[in-house]
Amino acid sequence: MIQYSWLIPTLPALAYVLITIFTKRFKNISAAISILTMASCFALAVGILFELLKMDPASRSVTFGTTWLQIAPWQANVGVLIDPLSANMLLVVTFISLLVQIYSLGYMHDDERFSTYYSYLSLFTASMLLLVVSNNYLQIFVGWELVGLCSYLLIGFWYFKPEAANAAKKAFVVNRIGDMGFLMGVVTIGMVFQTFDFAQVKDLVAQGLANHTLASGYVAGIAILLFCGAVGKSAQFPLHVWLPDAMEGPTPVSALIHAATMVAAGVFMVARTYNLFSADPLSMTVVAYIGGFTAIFAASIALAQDDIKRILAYSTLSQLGYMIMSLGVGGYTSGMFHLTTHACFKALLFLGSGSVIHALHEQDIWKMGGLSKKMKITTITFAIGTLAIAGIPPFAGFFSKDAILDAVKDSTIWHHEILYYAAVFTAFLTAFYMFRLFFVVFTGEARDHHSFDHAHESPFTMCLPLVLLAGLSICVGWLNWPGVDAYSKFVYYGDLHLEGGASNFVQLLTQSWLSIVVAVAGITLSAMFYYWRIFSAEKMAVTFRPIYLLLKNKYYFDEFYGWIVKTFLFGLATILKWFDDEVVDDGMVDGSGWVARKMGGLLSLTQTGYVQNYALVVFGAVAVIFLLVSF
Amino acid sequence: MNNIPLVHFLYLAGILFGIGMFGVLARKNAISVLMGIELMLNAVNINFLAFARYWNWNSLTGPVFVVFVITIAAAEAAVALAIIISIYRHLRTANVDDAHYLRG
Amino acid sequence: MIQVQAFLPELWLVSAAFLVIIADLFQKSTSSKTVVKGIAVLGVVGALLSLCCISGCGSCPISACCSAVAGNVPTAFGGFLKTDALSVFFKVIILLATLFTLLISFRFFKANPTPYLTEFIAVLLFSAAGASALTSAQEIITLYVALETLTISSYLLASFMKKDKASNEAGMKYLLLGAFSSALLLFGFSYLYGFTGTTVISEIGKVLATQVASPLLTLSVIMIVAGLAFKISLAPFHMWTPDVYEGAPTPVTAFLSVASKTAGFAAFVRLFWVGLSVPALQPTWIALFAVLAVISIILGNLEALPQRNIKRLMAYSSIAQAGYISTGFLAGGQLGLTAVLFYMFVYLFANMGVFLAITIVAAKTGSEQIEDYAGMWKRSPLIGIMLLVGLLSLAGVPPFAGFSGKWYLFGAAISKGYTWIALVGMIFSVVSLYYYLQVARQALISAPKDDSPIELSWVENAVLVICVLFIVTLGFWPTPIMQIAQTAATSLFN
Amino acid sequence: MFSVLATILVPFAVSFCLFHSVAQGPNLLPVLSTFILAPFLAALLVMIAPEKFARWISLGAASFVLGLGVKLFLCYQTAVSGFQFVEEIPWLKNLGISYILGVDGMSTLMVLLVTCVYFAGALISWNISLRRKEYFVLFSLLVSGVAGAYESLDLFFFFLFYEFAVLPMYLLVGIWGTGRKEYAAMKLTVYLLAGSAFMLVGFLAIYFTSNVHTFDIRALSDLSATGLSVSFQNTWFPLLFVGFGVISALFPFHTWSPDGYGSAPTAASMLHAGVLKSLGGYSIIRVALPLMPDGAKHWLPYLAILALINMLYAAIVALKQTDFKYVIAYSSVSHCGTILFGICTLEAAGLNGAVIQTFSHGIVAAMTFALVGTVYGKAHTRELAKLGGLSKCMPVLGALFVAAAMANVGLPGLSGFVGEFLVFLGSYQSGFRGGFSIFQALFPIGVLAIVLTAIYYLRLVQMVFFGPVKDPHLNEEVKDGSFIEILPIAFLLIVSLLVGLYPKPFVDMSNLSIAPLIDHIGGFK
Repeated sequence: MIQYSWLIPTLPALAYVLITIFTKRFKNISAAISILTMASCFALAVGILFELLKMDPASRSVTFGTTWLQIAPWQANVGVLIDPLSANMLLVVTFISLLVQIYSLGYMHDDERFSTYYSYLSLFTASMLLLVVSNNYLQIFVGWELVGLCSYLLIGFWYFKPEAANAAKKAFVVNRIGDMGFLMGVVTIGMVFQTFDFAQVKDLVAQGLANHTLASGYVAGIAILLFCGAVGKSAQFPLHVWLPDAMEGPTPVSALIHAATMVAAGVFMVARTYNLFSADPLSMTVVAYIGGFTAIFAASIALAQDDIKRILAYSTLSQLGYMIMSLGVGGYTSGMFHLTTHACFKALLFLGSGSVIHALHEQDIWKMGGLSKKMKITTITFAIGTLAIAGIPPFAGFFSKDAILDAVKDSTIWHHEILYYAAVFTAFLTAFYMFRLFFVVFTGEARDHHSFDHAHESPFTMCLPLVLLAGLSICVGWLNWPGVDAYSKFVYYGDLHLEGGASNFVQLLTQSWLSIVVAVAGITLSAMFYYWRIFSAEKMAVTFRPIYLLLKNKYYFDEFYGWIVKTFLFGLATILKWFDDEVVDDGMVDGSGWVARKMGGLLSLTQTGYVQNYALVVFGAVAVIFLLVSF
Repeated sequence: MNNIPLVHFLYLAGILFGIGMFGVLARKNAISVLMGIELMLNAVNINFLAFARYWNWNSLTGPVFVVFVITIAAAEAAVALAIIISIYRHLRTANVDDAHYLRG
Repeated sequence: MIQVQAFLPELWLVSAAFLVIIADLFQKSTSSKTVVKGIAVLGVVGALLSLCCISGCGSCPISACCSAVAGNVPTAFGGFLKTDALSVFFKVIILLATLFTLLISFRFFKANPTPYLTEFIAVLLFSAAGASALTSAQEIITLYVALETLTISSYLLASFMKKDKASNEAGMKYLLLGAFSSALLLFGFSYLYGFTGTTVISEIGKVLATQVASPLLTLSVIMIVAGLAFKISLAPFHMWTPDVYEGAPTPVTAFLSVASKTAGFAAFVRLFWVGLSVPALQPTWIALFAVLAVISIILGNLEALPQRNIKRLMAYSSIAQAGYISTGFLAGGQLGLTAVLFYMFVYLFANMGVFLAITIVAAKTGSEQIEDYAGMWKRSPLIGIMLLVGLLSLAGVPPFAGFSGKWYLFGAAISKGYTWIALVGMIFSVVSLYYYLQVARQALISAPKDDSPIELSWVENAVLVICVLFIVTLGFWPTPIMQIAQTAATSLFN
Repeated sequence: MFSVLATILVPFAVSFCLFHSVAQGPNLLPVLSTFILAPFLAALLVMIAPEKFARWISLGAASFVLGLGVKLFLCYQTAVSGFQFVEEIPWLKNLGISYILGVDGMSTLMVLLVTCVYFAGALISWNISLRRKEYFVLFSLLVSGVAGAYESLDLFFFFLFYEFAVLPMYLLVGIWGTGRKEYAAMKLTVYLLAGSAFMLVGFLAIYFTSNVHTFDIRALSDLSATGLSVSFQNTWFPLLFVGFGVISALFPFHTWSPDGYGSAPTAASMLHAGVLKSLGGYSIIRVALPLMPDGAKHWLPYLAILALINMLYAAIVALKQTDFKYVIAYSSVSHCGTILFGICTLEAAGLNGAVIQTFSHGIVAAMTFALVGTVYGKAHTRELAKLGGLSKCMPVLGALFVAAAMANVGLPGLSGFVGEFLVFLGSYQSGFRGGFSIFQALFPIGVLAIVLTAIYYLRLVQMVFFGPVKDPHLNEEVKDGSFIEILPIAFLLIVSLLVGLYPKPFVDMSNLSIAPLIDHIGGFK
């Protein structure tokens, strides 16, 4: 099965080509092609998983490839690396894409560019899988850029909406800034190790560090350069600004790309190149703190947002922050585990919100309410998702998040306690704002009766994914049921060790009382605000107005960046354009021509027309020459 | 007169040439300019004869040259007068400075 | 003894001239004078053919038949006239130029009728004879006489349009300055004679070889340079050129720009590379030429920029061209002279073609202003192409012959270490491109003011096509002419 | 439409087979001369044929040449490498000039590039109506000139062809251009010839200074034989570099490029940006480096700064342009900066990058200009302020333009990325070698370009194709690209994709000439 793994990226790519060239006009065929390929990819992924499981845990890594370009001493390959990590990602990506594509059947049904939409989805999946199965730094970068393109195309899918167009541009450019670092990192690797291959680099680093030919600080430098890429792609602070705007794209896209898969690519990349990061505490610290800060920072913003999708976007940010932090503190397994669970419940949440939007054509939560009466399935599934993300046992989120907290607690990096409390507080915030969302949207009375009356449960194609994902959001966590620890035994870095190390569920609960407490606290608090209405959010907003505004305006980051770009970049551009037009062009170029013509004009004044002047010139010339020559 | 040294002739020629040149450069009347040129040519003739005498009279190179110069000068003068007359027809003057329509 | 081949072409020309005059007596002054024209053309062609009978001219373009008569170079008048390969090459250029001039003048005088066409042709032939004699003169007196034959007749030609004030003025300026500078030349000659006691150029070389430089000798050399530079209009002895070129009738301008320039260079080559290439003088006059060349290149090109009248423009361009050619001349040696010869040959076709076009256009529109060339691509594509090709060849743009010409000229200069001259030359030929393209632009890009077509006679068509083909072909494939020019150049040194 | 396809396919097949027979046996038909002669003959044919055949003839010629080009690429024996299909005819013995054509890996790529762009250009200018005959004559002449320049191994002919291409360009811009066309044409021509003034003098200086009296590049490349002194190289290398650089729009000699492209007709700007411009970088690698390695080592680090300025400066200036075409023009300047930068690294990776980037830039720039031209032809304006939301009415062109933009931005999978990546690799390499730490400083700055490029291209896409339709009557009157209009663009896109997806054959091809060169020069050490 593994030897066919190269098909996984290839099939969707083919689907893309087919749809673009041939079946643009037949929407159903296009959708069919794309979904079928996706299904087969999923099947392959499952097959690969089982094949891996059959292998002996020590040697669960298969790689093969072919040369892509070659200039001595370099040889850039395109190849496949199948190991637990990539198998895990393959499953997540293929499965979520499959569901999202099914979901889109309903969601995008009336869109005139239906086929185009599916072609883009296929292209995205292809690039994402290319990234996932990559066995070298160059290929991962290639996939990296391509998913960036797809995200650009899909965010700007409704290009005629100026916001969409802007958001797309923003997403691409911001990512590009991160990628600049990534590219430099890749080039540096190529330079130092003369190869791009993961395995070889890994060995070389190990050797280099062992016999001190390679300073760990240097490796840290490379790692941080690579991390820039992750910061961009996973929308970590300070490059987080693009993700909320990316919500301009169709909701299934947000679910797939901007919640479950692409944004997780950063996390995956860090995990993939973990040996570089773990070489030096410096890089680990940077990663951990960036992640931790993003987690709490984004969560705090989410408190004050009104757009259903933006709230979810910020929660995505914060969850990604969790994963990054977890990797930073050495919680490799927990990070990846959270990635997996998060993929399920965040996709679920997004799709749920999509179904809501589909019903109401409305995104402002303050215009919703009481939907539970009309949309049973959506409500229940959404509730499950919310519980999962809030970290209530036994839902999926609980296990992964708790593992992360353990990892942070046990970690040895610089002042890990800060991170720990930040993480815990984030957990509290998460619970709070997620339930705020839930209560406001699904419970209580309808606020906008017009749209409420038209509201209806979504079609089967949309509900099916919801249900499936809801099921997963409950069960996926059980992979790491204490004592079983299936996931931890499958995906780990270095030698196997089990975080927390609880032997049974009760022990786990007792161990992680704190996270449960904060989660419950968060839920109750938001219930007091938005369900029982004991406290009034409005009053709070008024009393703490400055803070409220700060949060509502996302700490004014967009404005700040906008100002920088406008002032510096475009300022410089203005100056240089002036320089180019006036100085170089008119001054230097046309100037010289002008001078020549003027000189010609002046010189031709010597042609006075008086014959004797001419004679005089002749005489003078002879005289002067004679004098010059003889003296 | 065999004892007049060569240089005297050369001085004379030089002075004559200078005078002629002055005429060419300074006189405004086309005819006088022409005469200036004739003077210059005559200076040349003196030179030639002087040098001829200095080398040896037997080779007729110098005198022959002079003869040619004189002849050509005559031809030149003829053409010149013709042109000057025709100019005069147009401008009603033989002043060289009045013919300066071609310039720039 | 006298070998008549030595001056066969001149003989043809002169007799043609007389025949023309005689023939004219039997023609009505009103008639189109076909006979006269015929005789003139025959005379020149005959002169050209007669070159084939000159032995040892490995360089004659029609060299196929030369190879028959190998051996000694024909000489006459005790070696005063010697027609070696070099002079044959020059003669070919001059005679072709004369042929073109005749053609141009036919068109010209059709547009501006004159009762004196015969006289014009006769005088033209005389001056051509002078020019061609000049190329084979081995001795100063001969050289001088030939030169004056050329010059005095061209005075007449320049002022030929009696009714035209400009023509008269041109004539007078040309005459006064010409006479003045020939006086300088003679003064130089006289001292040269004084120092050497001989007038045979080769002898002069021998005698001077042993002498050291003295101020008077230098002065005489400078005066000779001045006198001859006037003919090839090398700055700063170029002042007459624009006025005369503008004022003189177009055929005459064409003749001056090619034939008398060529003659001037011929005189230079003989006099300086045979007579004065002696250690005492050579450094001086080579440096002198370097300076003059650069000045002419700069002045000519810059002053051409603001011009509106195309003949005046061509005048300045020809000054610059003289500068380019001089770089080859001062580099000297086989390479340099080859370059000079080749370039002169190319220059002939480019310039003559352009002047023919100018005449034709002027005959139709009565204007010599550049802006009146608008829309030639519509009125007569051939003329448009001719202007483009000819002018760009003068600018030295590939694939036209002017380019390969410049390549050799500057190559020669660089080979002697005058890289800076080459650099200046190249930079200013870019400047020249600006004004050449102005004309080309009007002719090929701008919309016509009135698009009445300009019709050409079959001869003119043929000639223009030939010019274009020649220029293009020589650009790609200069080899044959180069080899001929090379043999010609070598013939100077043995 | 089918007649068009026939006109394309038949000559293509013919040349393909023709060459096939040649490539097998000994070199009977002078393949390389055919690249020069075919367009030339096409030009003559157009001249004499009635006007309505003009475009058919040149399209036929173009596809014929394209067939040859592809076949050449396939038939070049990579095992043997070195110069192949060499034709040598002595021209002027006394001046060491002979007509030598020959291709090595690099020039094979370039010839392929020429043929591709020629083909696309012939299609793009399908609907030219003004003075059609002259147009196609000049168009074909231009191509034969460029082809000659890429093939000739003799400095004389190199120069001859090089400038031979400039002249038709002058007329093409002057006659069929838009806006200040005559000014632009004059500027462009004078500029390029000014640049070549240095080249000519330089060539002659090399000829007369070296001990091998020939203009044959192969002979001149052997430094031990030519014995060009270091001081000579140090004087002449920068002059030659600048001379070549001018045609690659080296800062500060780049301003002909925006004006020139701004007013050139579409096909002309395609050929110029795609093929003629690439000549600069190519000739540096072909002539300047091998002939004067020491001069190169001495000067390149400083010239690298100029190249870098090209990359960034042009990119930043592009941000503020208000004319659709000017943005593209500046981006092309910026990409040429990348090429020159790659050359300056004097590393295998960098030089290969430069070559690939040259190829890619040729294809991509041609594609982009084709798009701009087509869009302009429909919208009748190039002012960004007036355009907007064009994807509504021309989705296909819109999609293609996004693709083109991505290729320019250097997105992996399209040709742009390969070149840029290699260039960065090379630049960092030569910094890393410690030979010239100046590169260590330049490398990160250079990488900035990829962000800037992204910014201005996406800005362009957004302003022109996305967002609401600014000019209401644009969408009724404007139709999407027709088959004839799409075909060339799609063709170029496919080529770019080929290079981007599987660059190995192309890189190997260029490396065939780069690797020996590097051994010959020996990089900064």
